[in-house]
Amino acid sequence: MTLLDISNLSLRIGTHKILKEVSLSVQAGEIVAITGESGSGKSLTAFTVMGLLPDTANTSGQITLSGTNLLSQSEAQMCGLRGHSIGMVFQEPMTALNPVKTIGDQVMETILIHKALPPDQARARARELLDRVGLPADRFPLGRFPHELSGGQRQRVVIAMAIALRPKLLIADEPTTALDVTTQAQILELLRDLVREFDMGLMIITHDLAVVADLADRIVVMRHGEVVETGTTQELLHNMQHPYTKMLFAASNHQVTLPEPPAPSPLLEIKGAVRDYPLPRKSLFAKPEYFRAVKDVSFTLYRGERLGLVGESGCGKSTLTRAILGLEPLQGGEISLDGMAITTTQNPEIRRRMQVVFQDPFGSFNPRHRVDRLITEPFYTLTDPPTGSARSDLIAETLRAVGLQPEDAQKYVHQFSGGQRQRIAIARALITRPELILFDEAVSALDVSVRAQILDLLAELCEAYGLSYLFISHDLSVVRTITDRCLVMQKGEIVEAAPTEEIFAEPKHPYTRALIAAAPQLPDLAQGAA
Amino acid sequence: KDSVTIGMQLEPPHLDPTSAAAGAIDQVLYSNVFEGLTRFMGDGSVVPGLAKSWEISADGLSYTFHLNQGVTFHDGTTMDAEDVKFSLDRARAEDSTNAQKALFADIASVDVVDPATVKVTLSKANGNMLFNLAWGDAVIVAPESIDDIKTAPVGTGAFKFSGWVQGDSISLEKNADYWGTPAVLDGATFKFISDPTAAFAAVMAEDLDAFSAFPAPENLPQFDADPRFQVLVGSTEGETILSTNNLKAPFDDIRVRQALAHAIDRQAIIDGAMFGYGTPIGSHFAPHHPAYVDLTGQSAYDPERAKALLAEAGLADGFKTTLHLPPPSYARRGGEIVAAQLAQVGIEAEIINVEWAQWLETVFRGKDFGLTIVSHTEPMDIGIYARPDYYFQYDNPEFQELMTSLNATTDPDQRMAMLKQAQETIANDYVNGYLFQMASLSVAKADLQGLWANAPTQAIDLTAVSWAD
Amino acid sequence: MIRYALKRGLSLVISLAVASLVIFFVIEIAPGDPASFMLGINAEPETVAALRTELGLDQSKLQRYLAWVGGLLSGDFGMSYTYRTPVAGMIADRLWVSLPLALYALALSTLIAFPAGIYAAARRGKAGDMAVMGATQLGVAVPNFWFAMILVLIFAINLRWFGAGGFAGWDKGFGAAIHSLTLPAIALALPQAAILARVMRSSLLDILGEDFMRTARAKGLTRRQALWRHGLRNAMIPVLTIIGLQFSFLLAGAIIIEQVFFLPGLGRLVFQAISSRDLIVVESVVMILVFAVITVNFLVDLAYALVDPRLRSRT
Amino acid sequence: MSRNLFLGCLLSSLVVLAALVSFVWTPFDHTAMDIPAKLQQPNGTHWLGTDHFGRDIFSMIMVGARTSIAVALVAVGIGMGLGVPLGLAAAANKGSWLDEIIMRANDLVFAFPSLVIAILITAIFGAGAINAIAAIGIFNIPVFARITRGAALSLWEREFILAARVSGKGAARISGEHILPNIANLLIVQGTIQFSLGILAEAGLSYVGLGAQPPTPSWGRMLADAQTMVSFAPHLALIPGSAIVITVLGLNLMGDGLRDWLDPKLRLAR
Ligand SMILES: Nc1ncnc2c1ncn2[C@@H]1O[C@H](COP(=O)(O)OP(=O)(O)OP(=O)(O)O)[C@@H](O)[C@H]1O
Ligand SMILES: Nc1ncnc2c1ncn2[C@@H]1O[C@H](COP(=O)(O)OP(=O)(O)OP(=O)(O)O)[C@@H](O)[C@H]1O
Ligand SMILES: [Mg+2]
Ligand SMILES: [Mg+2]
Repeated sequence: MTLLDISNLSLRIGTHKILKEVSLSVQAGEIVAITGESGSGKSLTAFTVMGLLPDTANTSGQITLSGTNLLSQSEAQMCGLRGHSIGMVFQEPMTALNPVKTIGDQVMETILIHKALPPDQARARARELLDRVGLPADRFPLGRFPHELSGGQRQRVVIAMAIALRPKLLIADEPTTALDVTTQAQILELLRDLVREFDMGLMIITHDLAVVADLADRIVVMRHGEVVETGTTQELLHNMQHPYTKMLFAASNHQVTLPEPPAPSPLLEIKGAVRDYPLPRKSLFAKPEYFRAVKDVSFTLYRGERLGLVGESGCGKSTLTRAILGLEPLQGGEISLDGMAITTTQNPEIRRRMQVVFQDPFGSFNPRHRVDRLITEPFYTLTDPPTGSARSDLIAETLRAVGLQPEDAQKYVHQFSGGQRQRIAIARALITRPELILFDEAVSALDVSVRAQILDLLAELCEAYGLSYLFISHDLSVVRTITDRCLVMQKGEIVEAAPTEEIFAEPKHPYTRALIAAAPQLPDLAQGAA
Repeated sequence: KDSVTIGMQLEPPHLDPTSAAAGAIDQVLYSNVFEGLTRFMGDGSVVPGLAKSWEISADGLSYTFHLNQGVTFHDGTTMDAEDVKFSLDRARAEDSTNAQKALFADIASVDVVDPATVKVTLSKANGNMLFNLAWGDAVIVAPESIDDIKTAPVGTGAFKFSGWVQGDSISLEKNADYWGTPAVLDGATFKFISDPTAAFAAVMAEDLDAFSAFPAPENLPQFDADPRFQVLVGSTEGETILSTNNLKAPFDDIRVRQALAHAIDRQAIIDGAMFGYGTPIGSHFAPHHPAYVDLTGQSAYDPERAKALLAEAGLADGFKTTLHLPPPSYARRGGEIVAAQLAQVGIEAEIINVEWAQWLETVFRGKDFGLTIVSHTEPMDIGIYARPDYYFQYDNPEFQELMTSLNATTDPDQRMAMLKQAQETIANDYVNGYLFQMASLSVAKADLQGLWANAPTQAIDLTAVSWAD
Repeated sequence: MIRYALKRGLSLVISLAVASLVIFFVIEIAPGDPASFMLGINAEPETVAALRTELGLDQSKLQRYLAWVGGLLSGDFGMSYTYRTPVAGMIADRLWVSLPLALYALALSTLIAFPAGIYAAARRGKAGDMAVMGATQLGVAVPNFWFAMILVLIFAINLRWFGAGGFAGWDKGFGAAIHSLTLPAIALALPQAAILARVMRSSLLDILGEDFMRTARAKGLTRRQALWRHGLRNAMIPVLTIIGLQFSFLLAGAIIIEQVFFLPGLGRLVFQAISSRDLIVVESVVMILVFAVITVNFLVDLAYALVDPRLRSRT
Repeated sequence: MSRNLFLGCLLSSLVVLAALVSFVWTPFDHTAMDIPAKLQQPNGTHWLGTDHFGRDIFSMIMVGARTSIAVALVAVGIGMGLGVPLGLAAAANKGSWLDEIIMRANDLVFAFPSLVIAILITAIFGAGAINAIAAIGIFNIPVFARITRGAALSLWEREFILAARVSGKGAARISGEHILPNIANLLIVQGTIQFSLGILAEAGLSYVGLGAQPPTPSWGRMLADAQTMVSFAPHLALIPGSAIVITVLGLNLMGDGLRDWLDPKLRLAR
């Protein structure tokens, strides 16, 4: 018998139709991946199975778990099933745990709430579970609080909670999106092992096609609340039917061609940069201690060069960016742009020559200003900024350059999609024709298809304006296509620097190798997709 | 029931009647705990106290007091002539902190003749001496207990001080060894309730047996109608006046002061502020006194006359002044009405509500005011008009002379005539606006008897109080 | 934790030092003189001067400030100008009324607010929620002195269940004392309860939207179980802040209520002392109140650490 | 627009309307006494009856609205006018000595017992509307400074502020151009709440005799005057009491409604 069978599931929230006739199934011991762009209804499908929809939701269709119709269960019956027969793991490990309860209590709670074991045995069981997910007793006693664990460790606790009663079905909604590539690899490995070991069915939701390809037995592709295609991994990868699926995979593996960089002449020079953050004092009279976020970093970015910077979360990439922008002081070393030293005292000349694009497409804009005002903010650095028609011409030209319309100048950011917002951010960075642009995780928050468009845009702009940029990302596949040369950063230090292709072809530093190995790779689909 | 709980508005700051002006001290202690050589009775007469009798020399300069025998203080020590000498000398000493030091100003010396006899010699004759010695500020205290008098008063009275819960109450208990007629009650508690609403509620809820000087006259009809309670309405020594700064323009013009007097409708003030309790007065003198002359007609309510007088004084368009009002409701409410009445004749009086401390500083000592309303509660205090530096700054040598001769006169008929003349003089000069004589308003349980209805001085004399069976 | 406590202790000391300066000099510029207040209008000027000397008011301001602060440090608050008893004793007596009253009111307000807030949060948007929230809106809007007046009218004068005011005293027994504090405590507590219930509700609703509440439900907890086991403790942080603020308010802000119920509390003491210009009492009481507020804040901070382990690790 | 907001606006505008109309018209002169006609129950001539001096209560309530609104509004204005810049400055210099001093000073003001200070202020400068405003205003400063700093700090973390800094704008300019407009909603909502608290505070101060002085009518003083007469003329206390409740209720409902309407994610200090 099928473990989970969803047939013709439709979902309405208020007047909003969200799921349309969704059908899919999961067998025991099988890993089914649901993928698709943001907002396609992946999470809500999972919530429907769990019976955790908002009160205003309206469902039709059928969901059976080992023959029981879940949609006709009462709330009390669903409570009996949740945690017992169906376990769930969520995306955000940092907030998925109650901060005021110990991890032991939280894992035990699943067992106690279903009265599966008496308290003392439940405790022993919780211990076993934590051991099983890789949190050994000596380092992770039951009395630990969530804030004492890293993101990956917390995600393990959440998994331990979800599998405590060996549910028949485990649902994981983007379980690794918030984690590093290396941690992600470990968590995925753990999930795979657990499925094999307990013969569970796993429904994993992810937008990362590489993960999907790597892990899943079967793939379900969703768009706009509908299942557009489904099939076993091999079949689907090599024989995509639906154009949306094809587009999705193509975009994930999107490659751009950059123009040749000009002959090297130094633009940005960083020598022995050091950045310390003061730590809270240990005692009143103790010497203040420091956390060194950037340790003796030196490199040169040449005019016209596209330089990549990769490394795990927290390795100091953003800190370095802020130092280059002169937003925070250095504790050692120096940074200069075209021979001029960069300090935190505002030098308009340097400001004009350097711009930045951030990760969050919405947070980078003052929601109360119109686009024209937003993108002309860098004019503040100019001694005589253009006014009147010169100004509106420049705005129009810049907007066109990033693929928007001159009319968009009068709109507010909330009227744009995520990808369009990122275009506006690039327009703002371009408008003063800076010599250097810093991209800090500029495409990480975007859907794959949108990301592909932005990467294309960057390539075009390189062609048109001869851009130089520093492209910071933890996503190796993106860095690989959009940069000429690449730096690898670990714990505040640059451990390797080489032309991009060289790094990927023959990484020298062990950390670089680990990073590349951990990154899930889409199989080469060239022939399959054709 | 053999004890009473009596409400009063203010709490005594401390318990030494001889070193503070606070009426609350006398209310609790006068005649109950402390006694003087002479004392006031409920009708205002002065009778023998610790002195059973006295002789006055023909020139009026020497008083010989014969003390009661067998009088002991509450701590067991005897009260004799030494204690009298100590008390009077202390009150008039250089570094005395007696609030009414002027009462003793004419005493030249106090001599012990024998343990039961004291001779007081005056520097000049003073017809008021026996009256002066009846004040709470002149009570007899013992040198042994003087150091702790502020917290543990030791007197000779029919009640002993037994405890003080600060902010809440003071209790007294019967003095079994009292030298005179012993008290009927076994004990008494004075509870301090400053808020008028709270006072009403406490009496209504029968938390109290009586409330002396009930602060809200508007509630009295309700008590009167309630068979559980009796309302005692009597007289006080409080002349409530619209004090006027006689030196400050335009009040230095008698026509303006007269206009002021005619602009005021006393009855409206009594009805509005005191809900009908109080007697209109036309001069600074208590109506219950035998020498009283009714002069209210001379300053009858006549706004037209007032306007005419103002016009005569060149102030046809009126003028602006200030009206400082201390906290009691007679002043605050009365002030609002006065201001409204003055406005009718074109005088714009800006109301400034002040606390007593501020009133003393700015109005009384600083003399920085135009008008103010205050009740002068000291008995027989017309003499203040003879002090040109007194805050209303009335300077009339004729009147001052009159007072000097009054003090030197002992003949009752002559004194009577002089007092009448004094009343008329200040009424003719329109020194202040004379509003009304304050009524003494108390509420008690219907079966409580022997409380003073009048208030010749601020006292809650419990020596004759008892419960009807 | 110790480091944290030390740091807080230091800032407490600095705050108190600044506060003592501010208090002393603000109060000293008030016009009016305790000596002439006490001696009334018939006093002779030299009598007033004699009393000023006796009270030590003839010394310079700086001398008096130093003497006062020096006294405070050694636990001696000085002598009241008007009452002539040690200020420390007076304050202690009054605290025995004010402190129990504040605690009583706080307990009442918490007892009312918690169930009301939790009930409303659990029934968000339903009729029960609307009713509770409507009641709290009204509770916040009603001035407490007005409410007190109505309480006295109903319960003391008409029904005669309680005395109209006054404090029975602890020597009359715990029951009698508490009975006499009941009406004032209710008058103080209801408006506070309304505020607290609103905070409780909104704080719980915030928590209900947190990810870990979803995790809890995914484990099989019912809505109610999730609310009680996971929601409540997390929701306590803003609630604790409000409780701390309310306690400070109840201690110092009960003046009007103490007036209505003629309770011998701190508030009335300071009110009386201001009008009699008993400056040393005013200064000391204000100082005590500031100290109490700062201490309560400190305790609230420590209480945060109890409910929230994240703060505990700030060693 | 939610029901709360509607009801709140309705009640508040009613009160404001009464205050405004009172400038040009009241049924009677609010200061005119008619002692023989005192303590009348509501009737055809005096719609809400007369007080203990025979003044028309309806007129006094109308003019009293003016007093309450003026005092509370100016007090909140002072609190905002000083508190917001302080909060912005503290946030812009997070962790610096300036921030530390501003926040400590705030804590200190918070630590002072407000009513006692208000009484002291009036003891020093005399009772009156101006001093009531000052007393209420002072305690509004830290409220606004605190929420401004809190909200501004989270904005300073936002990327659009970084972008503005990259464009070379200074802290003051960023505070004015980017921070302030983005916390305006929050301030408006907190403003309405403080406004309602101000009205309550004014009533409390007037009740103990420290607010606006006669003959200017004030709701709190009307209550205080009425309190001894509740037992035989309850309307004297009920009417001003209800006026206070209606106004405060209206403002609170408006504040709540505005918060939901402007931004459901606003966090308010209360
Ligand atoms: N509580 C809700 N009320 C109304 N609409 C909702 C609700 N939750 C989600 N939606 C809408 O339902 C659609 C599907 O949401 P869902 O969260 O399932 O997307 P998703 O595929 O998981 O996207 P993502 O990859 O971003 O997590 C979206 O358009 C979303 O805006
Ligand atoms: N203001 C700060 N104070 C103290 N430590 C900080 C501060 N900002 C960053 N850090 C620490 O410095 C280190 C580097 O942070 P940074 O933000 O540069 O990392 P990152 O490489 O950009 O990571 P991510 O990929 O997550 O953005 C981290 O360990 C972080 O905790
Ligand atoms: Mg999702
Ligand atoms: Mg970063």
